[in-house]
Amino acid sequence: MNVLTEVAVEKKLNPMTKESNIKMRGKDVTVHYGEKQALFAVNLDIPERQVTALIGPSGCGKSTFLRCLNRMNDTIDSARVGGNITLDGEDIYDPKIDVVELRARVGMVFQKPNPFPKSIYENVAYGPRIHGLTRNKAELDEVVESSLKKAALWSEVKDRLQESGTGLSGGQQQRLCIARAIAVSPEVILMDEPCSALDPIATAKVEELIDELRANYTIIIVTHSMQQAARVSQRTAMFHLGYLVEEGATDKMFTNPDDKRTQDYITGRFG
Amino acid sequence: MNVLTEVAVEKKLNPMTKESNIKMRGKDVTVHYGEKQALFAVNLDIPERQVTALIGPSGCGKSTFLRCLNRMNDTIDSARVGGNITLDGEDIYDPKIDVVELRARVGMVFQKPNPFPKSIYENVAYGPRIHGLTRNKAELDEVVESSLKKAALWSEVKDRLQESGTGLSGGQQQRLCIARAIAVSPEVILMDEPCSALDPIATAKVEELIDELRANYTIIIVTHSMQQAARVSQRTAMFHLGYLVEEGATDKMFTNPDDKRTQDYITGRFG
Amino acid sequence: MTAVTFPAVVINWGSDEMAARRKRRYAADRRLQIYGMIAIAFALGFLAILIGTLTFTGYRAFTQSVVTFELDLSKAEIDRSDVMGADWRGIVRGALREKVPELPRSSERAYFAMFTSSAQFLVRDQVIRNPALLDGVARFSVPLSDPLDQLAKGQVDRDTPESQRRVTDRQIEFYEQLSAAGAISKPFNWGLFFNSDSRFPELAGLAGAISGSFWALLVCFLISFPIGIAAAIYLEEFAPKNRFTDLIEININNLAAVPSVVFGLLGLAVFLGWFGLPRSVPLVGGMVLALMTLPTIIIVTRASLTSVPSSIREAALGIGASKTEAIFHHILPLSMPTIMTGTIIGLAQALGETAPLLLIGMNAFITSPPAGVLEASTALPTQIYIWADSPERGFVARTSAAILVLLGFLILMNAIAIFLRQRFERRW
Amino acid sequence: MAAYLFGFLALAAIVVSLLGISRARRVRTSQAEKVHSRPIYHGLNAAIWTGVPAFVFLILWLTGQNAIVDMIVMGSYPGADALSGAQRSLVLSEIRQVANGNNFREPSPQILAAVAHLQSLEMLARWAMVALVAALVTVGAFFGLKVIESRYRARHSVERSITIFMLFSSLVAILTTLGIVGSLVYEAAQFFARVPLTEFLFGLRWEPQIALRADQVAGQGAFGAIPVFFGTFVISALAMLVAVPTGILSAIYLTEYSGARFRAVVKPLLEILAGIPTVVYGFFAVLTVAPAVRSLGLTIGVEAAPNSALAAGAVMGVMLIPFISSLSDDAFAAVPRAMRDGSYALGSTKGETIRKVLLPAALPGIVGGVLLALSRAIGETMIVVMAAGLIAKMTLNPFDAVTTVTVQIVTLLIGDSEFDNPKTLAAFALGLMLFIITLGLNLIALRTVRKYREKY
Amino acid sequence: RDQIKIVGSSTVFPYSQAVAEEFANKTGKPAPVVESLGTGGGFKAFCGGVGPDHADITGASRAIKESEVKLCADNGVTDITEALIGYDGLSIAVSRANTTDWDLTEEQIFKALAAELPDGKGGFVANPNKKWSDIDASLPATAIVAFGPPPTSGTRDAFVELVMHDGCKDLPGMADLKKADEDKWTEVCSRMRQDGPFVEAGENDNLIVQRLESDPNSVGIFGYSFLYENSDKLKGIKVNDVEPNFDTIADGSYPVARPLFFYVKNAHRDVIPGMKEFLEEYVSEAALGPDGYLAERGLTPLADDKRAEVQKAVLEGKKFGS
Ligand SMILES: Nc1ncnc2c1ncn2[C@@H]1O[C@H](COP(=O)(O)OP(=O)(O)OP(=O)(O)O)[C@@H](O)[C@H]1O
Ligand SMILES: Nc1ncnc2c1ncn2[C@@H]1O[C@H](COP(=O)(O)OP(=O)(O)OP(=O)(O)O)[C@@H](O)[C@H]1O
Ligand SMILES: [Mg+2]
Ligand SMILES: [Mg+2]
Ligand SMILES: O=P([O-])([O-])[O-]
Repeated sequence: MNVLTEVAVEKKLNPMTKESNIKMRGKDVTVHYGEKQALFAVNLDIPERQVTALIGPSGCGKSTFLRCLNRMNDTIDSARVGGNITLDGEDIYDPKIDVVELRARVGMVFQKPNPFPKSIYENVAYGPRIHGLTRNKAELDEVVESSLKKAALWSEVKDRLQESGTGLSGGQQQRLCIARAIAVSPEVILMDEPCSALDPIATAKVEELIDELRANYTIIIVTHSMQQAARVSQRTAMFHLGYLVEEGATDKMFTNPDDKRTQDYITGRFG
Repeated sequence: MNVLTEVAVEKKLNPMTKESNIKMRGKDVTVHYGEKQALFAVNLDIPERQVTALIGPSGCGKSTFLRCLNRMNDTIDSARVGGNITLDGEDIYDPKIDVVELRARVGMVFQKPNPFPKSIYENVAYGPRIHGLTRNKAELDEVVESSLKKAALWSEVKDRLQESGTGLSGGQQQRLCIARAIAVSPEVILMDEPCSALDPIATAKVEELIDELRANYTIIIVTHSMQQAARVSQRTAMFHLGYLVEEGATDKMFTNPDDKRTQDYITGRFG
Repeated sequence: MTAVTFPAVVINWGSDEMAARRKRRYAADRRLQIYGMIAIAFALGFLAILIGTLTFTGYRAFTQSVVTFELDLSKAEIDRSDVMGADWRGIVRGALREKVPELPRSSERAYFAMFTSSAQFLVRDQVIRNPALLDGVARFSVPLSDPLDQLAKGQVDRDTPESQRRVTDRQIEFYEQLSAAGAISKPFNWGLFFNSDSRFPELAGLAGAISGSFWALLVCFLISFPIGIAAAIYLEEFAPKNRFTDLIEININNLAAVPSVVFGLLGLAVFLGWFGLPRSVPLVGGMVLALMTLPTIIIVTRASLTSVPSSIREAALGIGASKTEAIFHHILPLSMPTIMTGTIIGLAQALGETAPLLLIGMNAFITSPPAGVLEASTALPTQIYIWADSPERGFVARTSAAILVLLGFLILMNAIAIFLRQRFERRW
Repeated sequence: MAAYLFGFLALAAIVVSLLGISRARRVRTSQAEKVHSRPIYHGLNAAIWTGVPAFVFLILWLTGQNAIVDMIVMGSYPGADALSGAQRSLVLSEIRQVANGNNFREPSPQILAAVAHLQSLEMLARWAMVALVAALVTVGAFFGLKVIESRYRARHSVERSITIFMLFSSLVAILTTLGIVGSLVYEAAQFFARVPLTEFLFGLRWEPQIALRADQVAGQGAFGAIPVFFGTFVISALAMLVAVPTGILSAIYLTEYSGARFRAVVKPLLEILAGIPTVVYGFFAVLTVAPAVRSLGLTIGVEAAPNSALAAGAVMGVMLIPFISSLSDDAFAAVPRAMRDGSYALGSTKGETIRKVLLPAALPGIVGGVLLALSRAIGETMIVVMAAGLIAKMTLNPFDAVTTVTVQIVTLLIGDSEFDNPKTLAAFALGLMLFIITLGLNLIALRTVRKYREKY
Repeated sequence: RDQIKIVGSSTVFPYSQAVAEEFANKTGKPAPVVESLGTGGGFKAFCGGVGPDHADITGASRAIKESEVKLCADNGVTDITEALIGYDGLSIAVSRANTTDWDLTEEQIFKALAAELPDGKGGFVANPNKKWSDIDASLPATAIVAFGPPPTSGTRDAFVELVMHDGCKDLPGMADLKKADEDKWTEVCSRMRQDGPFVEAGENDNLIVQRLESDPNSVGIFGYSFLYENSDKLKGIKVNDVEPNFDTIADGSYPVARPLFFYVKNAHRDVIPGMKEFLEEYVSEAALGPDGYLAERGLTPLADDKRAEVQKAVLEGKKFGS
């Protein structure tokens, strides 16, 4: 974070964060959907316990990249992923890897809030339950409570834990999904435009949460809003038409970007 | 809130444009969806042959207001509209008003492109045909051609008019919908986030088109992008939580807004 | 592009011409609406006529005329160790004879023919069930025989010549006598539900057919429901999408169009021929019906699985659920309402299906309800088929009544499913 | 006995799964290392090992036991070799009856000996069965419990079992088809050995009044299938003529015009039409509709046959209404709201929107429903058996009587039949043809639906 | 198997049903399972072999044929007993709403329903008669509509043999044809017309009854018991001046009557519980007698001496053919 002056290419070769601090690393990541190539040789390091923002115009491959990181692309028949992605130095596309375990370690909050049509409690308890993280009901209650608290939702729902998760407002649903994701204590949290459905107040709350979570988790967030990226992230990566255009410390990206496209995008010349 | 109402009232008394130039006028427009109130006493004048941009955070009621202007809210069972909206001084919610005629005069382009699953030609010809605007095939051909030309799509599709409209790319579909709307020669065109699905190049084309259409049509555009509002509109109205916060000349709104919330929203403090 | 100038086209929307045009368009709109109403009225009207006709012919079968008499069995010298072997015919006839004092010998035959020929067995069985009756005077009711039942229900025109009706003038006299004495009543015909089939309309009931249908449908459900769902899940979620799965899809759709009688042939060849299962049993009937029902359930289940938003699947997978867990914890419960609708339609068809059951012998005459899936029995539709082909007049009304009972069975089944479906239904 | 064993299996599986769960729990608490699967999976896995092999074994044993016991009993029955098959089965039957305590006459000493043999064998078999099942359960339970340790992937194992079950289930549908095609082809081949394929495919006369038995009196028999398929076509066409417009118009009214409450009531009512037994429709067609058609014919001056195609077709059409209305309803509902909005925003009326936008957009779904209904019409049996004629006639006059493939199949198969007679075999040939034709229809249906699906 | 299994003719079916029920009621034993497969189908099942998988008794609306005896013998069913239980009239009936006093000769029936009629010149023409009056001016001028049994039923066989052949043989030239070309004779005399007036109405006789009611000008062909039950709505058509009723059928003066039988597989008598009692019940006076319950259901009973003979044969298990 201290040395911000080096050029982007160099940065990739000599990441300014220490090797030990790299949580995930994508090397020459390519993605094809059938014939169509959606990502072109993306190289990106995700530093531990920091917030990395992915920005770029619609359709540039941000979500695609995010979904590579916990192999959610496996669920799309036409998607083929190339290159190499590691989590703590381990190749996550290794056939020997247990996807279920991977996804437990790399949690995801989706672009659209998607709570299960079950009670609020069950929504949060589901993850700990299938992973057997708790021994008894009391422990489970505790996990649910603390997750909801972290997601800044506890005060609003503590009296209605048995009501359906789908009956919450959009912003509450979004935070419920966040609570659900952190209940499994993942090491990395992927958030795809977590505020797209949110009003200003809820947005502020989520941003506050991200800021807090950063102390314990590695966070990657996709956002369409430059303002948001500027507010919450330490590092920013700019995508365009499937290419990683530029990445670096957020301060620098927003004040003095190297790439003309980044400059144009941030100042609203397109997008 | 008091201050806000005063400002709004004042503005209505001293409209920036001359009275004769007001094409549509909303007075105390309220909308309820079932129990939930989505718009609160909105007063807004739409000047003729200008582009008016509606901005504001997600869920603030922009689309709702837009749909009031050609009574598309009639198609939503739970929606109830209050207040008074006039087109050329005539109340469009008057029971005597012919909705079919109204919608022919006030065209709409939707947030998501929605071409009919018919040929490109049929998509554009549909409106003129049902309204009996042309006498024969030759005239119809002419209307289709000129509409596609106006929508800057002619050159791309002139050789494939019989192909399905749904086979076009997203940006082309959006322009096809614009062509379809202007083929009926409406007096007002409502555009709901016409560029949300578009890549930068397509966005640029649509913005250029809006600029040209302004010569003959009154245009109202909803957008999430401040940059876009700044680029294409002459007047801007800012919505928040169902209230019209502020409206005025775009230059002024983006440089020197009266309302704190507008200021915050434009500079990315929230949203 | 900027070179193109757009001349403003002005259209006078308010002109008379335009207004007239709009009027025509609105008229066309109204016409379409009216056609729709006519179509629905036609379909519902047909349903109403159908049920109306059935009720009109069938309601009579829901009552049964009976004669009630008193019998002092303590006087009858019955050997209590052999109640079965007592002279029940004599005992019952004696009691009936008392109803008409001075019954001439020449009219005895006509007189006793007025009551169901199984009267003595009915009384006997009642006593065997309740030996306390042996100790004193008790009242017994036995049905009138079919022609007299018709008479009691006003179905016999007394003005027709005696030779053209099944009741003689003498019997009418006796009937009037009995009825004046208050010995004849028309209570609700519980026998329709609790008796099994009989050659005699006044005794024939649906207990065998109802339990046969119940067992067959149970077997059908137990086979087709899990297998149908499992097959659908496999095809939709696990099988690779290729030509071969396309073929399976077409094939399953095609199975839905195979005439039901062909399924009967298959059952005849495979279940009876190869496996050597017995004829006429609900197990085989259920298995044949299951083969028919499977395609419906598979098709509907696949459709409902695809309609669960992928966001739910992603949510589960994103937390680290395995594919199987995601399906069984989330997707399947959500598709359950639709699956149940499909199951209902499939079972409704199975319930009303006749042709395949004819081939495997479920149209036999069986006078006791089956105690399980391996005992010979009929089913409701085949019972209807048999009754409809019986000469006795009483069976005409009973056939319609049986159809109404079947429809009741159907509606009950639907109601249960709709209830369960509502419990499964979740607001999004 | 068997029922107890099945009960025992279920019980054993439950007990073992509980044991497995607690064992897995202990493993989890005693080891620091992360456990792969939750205890419930270890339990389920142990239960599968315990129950499934024994279950399959028990089923096989029960199907085979009697045949084997009989064989052994007869093997030691004096003079059994000299007996014909019929006598053998008679003797066996007597032995079994006596063994069950049903004596009709004084049994011969041989029989009594055989009865004793049978009873001892059955006792033996029973104990052998119990012992083997118990052994299988024990081994399975032992194995299932033994594999429990922290890294054992019990979840994978359970999921594999489930997948195998699902694979087996989808095979059932395929086996059904194979069974149908197999039996049809086998019998149809015999038919074509007697009647030339060309006559069947192109012949214009269908008169299967051929003598069933050598000494029965009847006509010559002609097996040209065209009139029969023609009749099927006529009746199906009439049915579709009733069902398609009624179904689609009802769907239009329900989705676009009616209120939600009306729809909630009427839709299930319409669906009852699909659940009414077809026998009932058959009666209705014969007793109510056919006479009405005759008098209708009289008033318009047309001579109507008592078995008019119109009566059968119209009633069948009513039965098919819900197929088309429900599926069209779904198809209309599936047209994105954006299509409607797009049309209304251009100033079109409801009717125009329905006819010009919704109908084309929903066409794939509607076509799918219509084709399903058509398949049903072609395959429907009971209505036509009761209401359509038996005489094959090439006519397009709806007031005339025609026959259909299914009527012929049922008539030829039910009633007096002999399975090596062309008359009976003809039923299989007709069935096969019908199968091929509906397969073709479904192929077209799938293609059509694929072609238009997801185009908007 | 602990209950008796009976298959066979649909005509004998109701009588077997009645006996089965009475038997079960009287003895408290499980009621026999009775299945209606048609006469031929019944013999096929019956002759399939011995043992619990095969039927014990089959009903027949005609005597067993040579071919069927052979089939039985081939499958080891060599010892069977035949029992003639009575007669069944095949009635031709119309609705009572029809005012004509119908009296047809067999020849008229043949002319109305045959596919081809001799043209008088040694050849044959397709049946040209559309109205009854086309056949004989004294008959009503209404269209010929006859509902009858399908070719797969024994009733149809009986009708063809008893009415059509009789009506056919006296037509000009037919006697010669029979000598010259028996096959051709059989074909001409057996084929029912296919052009509409004769309607093959399926196996369901009640359906025919109800159709006659709704269409008073049509005639129907079905078992006498249906006419008997519906005598208030239908009237029998006289054939050769004889009206169908129990007396005319029993004494043979009504020409369209046929004997009804059942056949017992004697090998099963000692194997299937209740066989003996069941057979006793079937041939008892209470069942078969003139006032028996089978007569009540429409069976035309046998003469007394004949009946005694049958009772003896059945109870003793008299072997068929010996
Ligand atoms: N399932 C899919 N099949 C085919 N193409 C896809 C699929 N998902 C995404 N794409 C394509 O891949 C490209 C990248 O998509 P992606 O969803 O990653 O964009 P994004 O950057 O997340 O955009 P947005 O900001 O709109 O969410 C786009 O062109 C998109 O059309
Ligand atoms: N059909 C509906 N039924 C109920 N509530 C609705 C409906 N449509 C919109 N709303 C609610 O009305 C409010 C205004 O919605 P509207 O669609 O006008 O927002 P918007 O300003 O267009 O937002 P966006 O920028 O996300 O399109 C929101 O709170 C929304 O939840
Ligand atoms: Mg995205
Ligand atoms: Mg909107
Ligand atoms: O059943 P049948 O008597 O007609 O053979």
